[in-house]
Amino acid sequence: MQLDNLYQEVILDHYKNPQHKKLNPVYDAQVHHINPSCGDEITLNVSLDAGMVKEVSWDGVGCSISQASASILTDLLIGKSLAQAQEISDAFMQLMQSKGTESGNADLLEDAVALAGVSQYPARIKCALLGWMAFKDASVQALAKNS
Amino acid sequence: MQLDNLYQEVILDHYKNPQHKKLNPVYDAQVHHINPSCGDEITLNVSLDAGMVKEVSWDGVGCSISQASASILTDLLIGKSLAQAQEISDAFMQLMQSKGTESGNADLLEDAVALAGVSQYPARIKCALLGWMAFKDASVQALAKNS
Amino acid sequence: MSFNASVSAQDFPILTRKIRDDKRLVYLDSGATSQKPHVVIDAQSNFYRMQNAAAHRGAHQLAEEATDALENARQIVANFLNAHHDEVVFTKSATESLNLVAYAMGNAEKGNRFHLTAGDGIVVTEMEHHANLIPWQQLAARTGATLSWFEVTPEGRLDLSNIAQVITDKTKVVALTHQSNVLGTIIPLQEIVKRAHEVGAVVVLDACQSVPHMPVDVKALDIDFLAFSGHKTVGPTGIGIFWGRRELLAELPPFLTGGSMIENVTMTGATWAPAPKKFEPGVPSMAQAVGLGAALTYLTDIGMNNIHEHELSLTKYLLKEFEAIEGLTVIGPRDMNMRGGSVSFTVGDIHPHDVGQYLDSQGIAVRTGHHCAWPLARKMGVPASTRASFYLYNTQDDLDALVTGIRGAQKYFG
Amino acid sequence: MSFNASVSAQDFPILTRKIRDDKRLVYLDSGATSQKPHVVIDAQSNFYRMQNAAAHRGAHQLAEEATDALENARQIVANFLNAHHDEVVFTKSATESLNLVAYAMGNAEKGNRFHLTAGDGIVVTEMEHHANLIPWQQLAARTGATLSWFEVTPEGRLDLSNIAQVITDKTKVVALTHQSNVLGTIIPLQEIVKRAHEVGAVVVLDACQSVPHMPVDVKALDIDFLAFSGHKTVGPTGIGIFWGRRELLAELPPFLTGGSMIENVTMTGATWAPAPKKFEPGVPSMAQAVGLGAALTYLTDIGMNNIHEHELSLTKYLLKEFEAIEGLTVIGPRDMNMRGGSVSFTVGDIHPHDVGQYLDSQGIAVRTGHHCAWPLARKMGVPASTRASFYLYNTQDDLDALVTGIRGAQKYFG
Ligand SMILES: Cc1ncc(COP(=O)(O)O)c(C=O)c1O
Ligand SMILES: Cc1ncc(COP(=O)(O)O)c(C=O)c1O
Repeated sequence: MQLDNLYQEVILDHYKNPQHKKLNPVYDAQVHHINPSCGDEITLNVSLDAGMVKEVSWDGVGCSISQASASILTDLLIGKSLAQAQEISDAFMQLMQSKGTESGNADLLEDAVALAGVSQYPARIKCALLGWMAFKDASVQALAKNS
Repeated sequence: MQLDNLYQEVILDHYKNPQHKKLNPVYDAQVHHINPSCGDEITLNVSLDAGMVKEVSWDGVGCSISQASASILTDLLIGKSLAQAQEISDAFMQLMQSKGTESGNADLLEDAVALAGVSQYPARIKCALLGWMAFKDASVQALAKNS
Repeated sequence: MSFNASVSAQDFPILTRKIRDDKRLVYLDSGATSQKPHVVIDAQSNFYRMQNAAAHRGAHQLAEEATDALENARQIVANFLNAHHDEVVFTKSATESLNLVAYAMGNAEKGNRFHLTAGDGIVVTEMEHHANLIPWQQLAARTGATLSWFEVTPEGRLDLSNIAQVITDKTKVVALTHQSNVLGTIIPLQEIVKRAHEVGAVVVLDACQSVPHMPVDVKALDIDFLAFSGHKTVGPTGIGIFWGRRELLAELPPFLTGGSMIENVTMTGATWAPAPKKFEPGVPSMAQAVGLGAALTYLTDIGMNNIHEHELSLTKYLLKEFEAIEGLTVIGPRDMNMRGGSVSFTVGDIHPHDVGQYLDSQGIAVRTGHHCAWPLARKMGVPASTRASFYLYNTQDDLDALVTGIRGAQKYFG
Repeated sequence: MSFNASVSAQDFPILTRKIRDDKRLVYLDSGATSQKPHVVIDAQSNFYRMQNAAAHRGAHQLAEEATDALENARQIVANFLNAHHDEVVFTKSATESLNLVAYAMGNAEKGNRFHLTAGDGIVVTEMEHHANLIPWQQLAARTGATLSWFEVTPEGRLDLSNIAQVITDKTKVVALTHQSNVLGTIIPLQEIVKRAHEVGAVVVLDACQSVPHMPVDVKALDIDFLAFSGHKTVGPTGIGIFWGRRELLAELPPFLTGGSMIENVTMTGATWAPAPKKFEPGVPSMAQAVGLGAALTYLTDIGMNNIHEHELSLTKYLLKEFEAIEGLTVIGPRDMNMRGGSVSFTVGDIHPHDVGQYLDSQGIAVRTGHHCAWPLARKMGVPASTRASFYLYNTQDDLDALVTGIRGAQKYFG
């Protein structure tokens, strides 16, 4: 079934067992993002340490895609340098815009390549990006605060 | 030619020799009407006397239909009682709305039946009515003033 | 009832389409936009092929025919609503119609009955679509008037218990939806109109979800202004209707300004033509008006009562079927009293986006989200829901497909 | 030039129509509205038959396809103007586009660069269509800003001799037409844009009569906002374009409010989505957008340069023929320097309505009156005139018919 391209096993797993989905009360920056077309919301906390992503924690309501994507993000980015995180984010955005023509670099994106199928469902791309946009926003704020 | 239904001989005559087209400086009411779709204008003076239309004079710029119609109006209504003038006006309005299905009561409308063809050209009905609407307006004002 | 939905469905070419893995299209999103019958599509094409010219401009034959086509469409709308010809204004959408009346009131100067100042009141409800909420928020902000609203009960009904406190002597306008696009609730309009008129307020009815689905008679409803969209009425996109009582349209200032809505223009000012022209600047949307005329004629031929009854029977059937689905919660009235053919629901904690996506994979088109009524979604405690909405072309088969689809989604995400 | 107007004319079904006593249709009223080629009519019908659904709403396949169709059309418009995708706003008409920018400026609060107060200046010209005059008069009246204007010379050119006095440090916006719909005059835009930008004013271009007829590149023109209508561009009725520079659209407040133009909504307030959504509340006019996309693609395939040259050569020919008609006076430039294919004229003292009616009896469609530019008509001393306006489907034969028609009118009313 075509639908299985979208809802890969990995995604449903992350959806059912979201990682780091509990706001850490200590953070450098906290952001709240919202998807205006469906009302999905995410709150995301970031802590940096010497150019590294030290912590990402989050909470929110949303569909399986948005929840899984946020969960995968935390696994992927925590412990990476900001430059690496940026590279991964850019690769992920590009994958989402690929309209099903790319399968993603698994070395770089790891579990996030499971979201490749989303790029064939334009209305769902925003769901997959919700956490990533929040991270981008929060890391810029955290950086500004720390400097 | 179909067009001759619109531009009957009588109309072209009145157009070339408009009657009472010179504003009488003495009047009970003066009105200025304008056709917003083409910019045609008419100024029309009315004097009443004991329930009679004593004088109608006018000036203006406009197409053959509007000029002829105003000219015919003066010939028709001067000297009539207000009630008769009302009856004639109503008959004329009805003729204009008839979409070519009526030829008009020649006993009542006299030369104005020549304008019957106008009713087949919806965009021109306003031209034919310009003077008549002005007369209606002016006679109401004159009546109000005199009473 | 002689009406047969499967026969009607054949008038709609899109319904023969296949979706995803060659599934039959089950279109249950008419609350968002309706599909179009051949007669509507052809009426527009024929206008372009044979009559197209700028209506109310030019003295040539095509312009005359275009004018006739436009004004004939206006008469069809007037008849459909039991209104006068000159009370019907063509806009681009219900959204524009509602903005029109709100902005026009904002343009009213002191002495005009629509003039608003600080202390005046504007009343809406918690179940408004954004299109009938934000324009009034903005008007309130511009004029200093106070915005207040009727609340919605947990059952999805308007709470009118405090009607005398909500609609007061200060209230100038009461703007509300006839039927909720989320809950399907039909509101108790009569009581509200009575109270509004008692205090001298005008009633603006957002009839987007009622005019397409039931007979609406503006005289009988005793309302003052009404808005609906062509595209939800088996008509074209890009056209809406604004209706107003003749004597009110005469006093309401214009909104959009430009060509052909004028009486006189100089470099420093302008005066206005009588309604409806006053509200229709520019070359009219003639093809869309003609298409809407064809749409309303099509609906009238079938009979608005037949359509309404058909949708009610579908709704009744679906609500019954839904009772048997574990975890499914209907958002809005569960009984058939004063409700129309729009059923929103949640399925356990499967997110509506996921439900919708699964249904789509089965060829079933529904809408998910807050349905442009976000404050209502929050009030009902469901940030998002799934909505199935019906029209004359839907059949019991479509609903059976929906029920099967929902069960499938439960299995898939279970 | 490879372009052949008689071949193009075959793309337009209406041009095979017969008028009055079985006369060939000679359509010379494209300045009012243009005719539509098969590809445009079919693009719309096919959208309704195959893709119709509410774009940007719903997660089902039809909604995705409708969204693609809409955004693809937006990209075509962007390419046509050399603009960015997110700078293109769909409206219902140029009239709405111009009202949009005027009302939106009126909505700007203190601190916003578009905020206007008493003492600020708005500049227009004496040759504006009512659609680009009255909205600014109204904005001036609402905000206390001062409306001033460039005058028109007896030759029908803008008088820029006092440009430094008309556009001053106080000027916030200069709104003007690219090509006069009456005179055919193309204005010296560069000089005006330069001066406007010097004083920090934005330039709003009414491109209704230029975009359909010549290449228009918003970057090269260095303007800030632009409006045109689909129906004059071989596109559908009911759709217009509002274009604005990205950074200006970001700051410009919204105009119409409602669904899908929001970021967040509560009962008491709302925040806005980024442009272009911010300016497009409600279910979009999808079929019309698709039709406009097909129209601009059609024009691009022929080549806007080819179309422009063709119209210039027709204009040159007609102006020459007109010289030989006694009593005929051209209103506007008689030379080919900076003018387009719209020729207004009077014929002795035969009233334009009568000229137009006679021409109509010969199958020739022209426009008569003040052409929605009443102040200009008064300035030129001709309350009404007759206008012949051309497009890609007009041929020299059409102009010969016009000349013969005018001579016939002279005889008829002589
Ligand atoms: C120069 C100009 N501006 C504005 C308009 C208004 O366009 P529309 O009526 O399509 O809104 C027109 C056409 O009527 C025009 O020629
Ligand atoms: C109740 C209600 N009001 C207003 C609207 C807005 O209609 P449109 O988007 O056609 O302007 C809608 C539909 O989206 C609606 O359902």
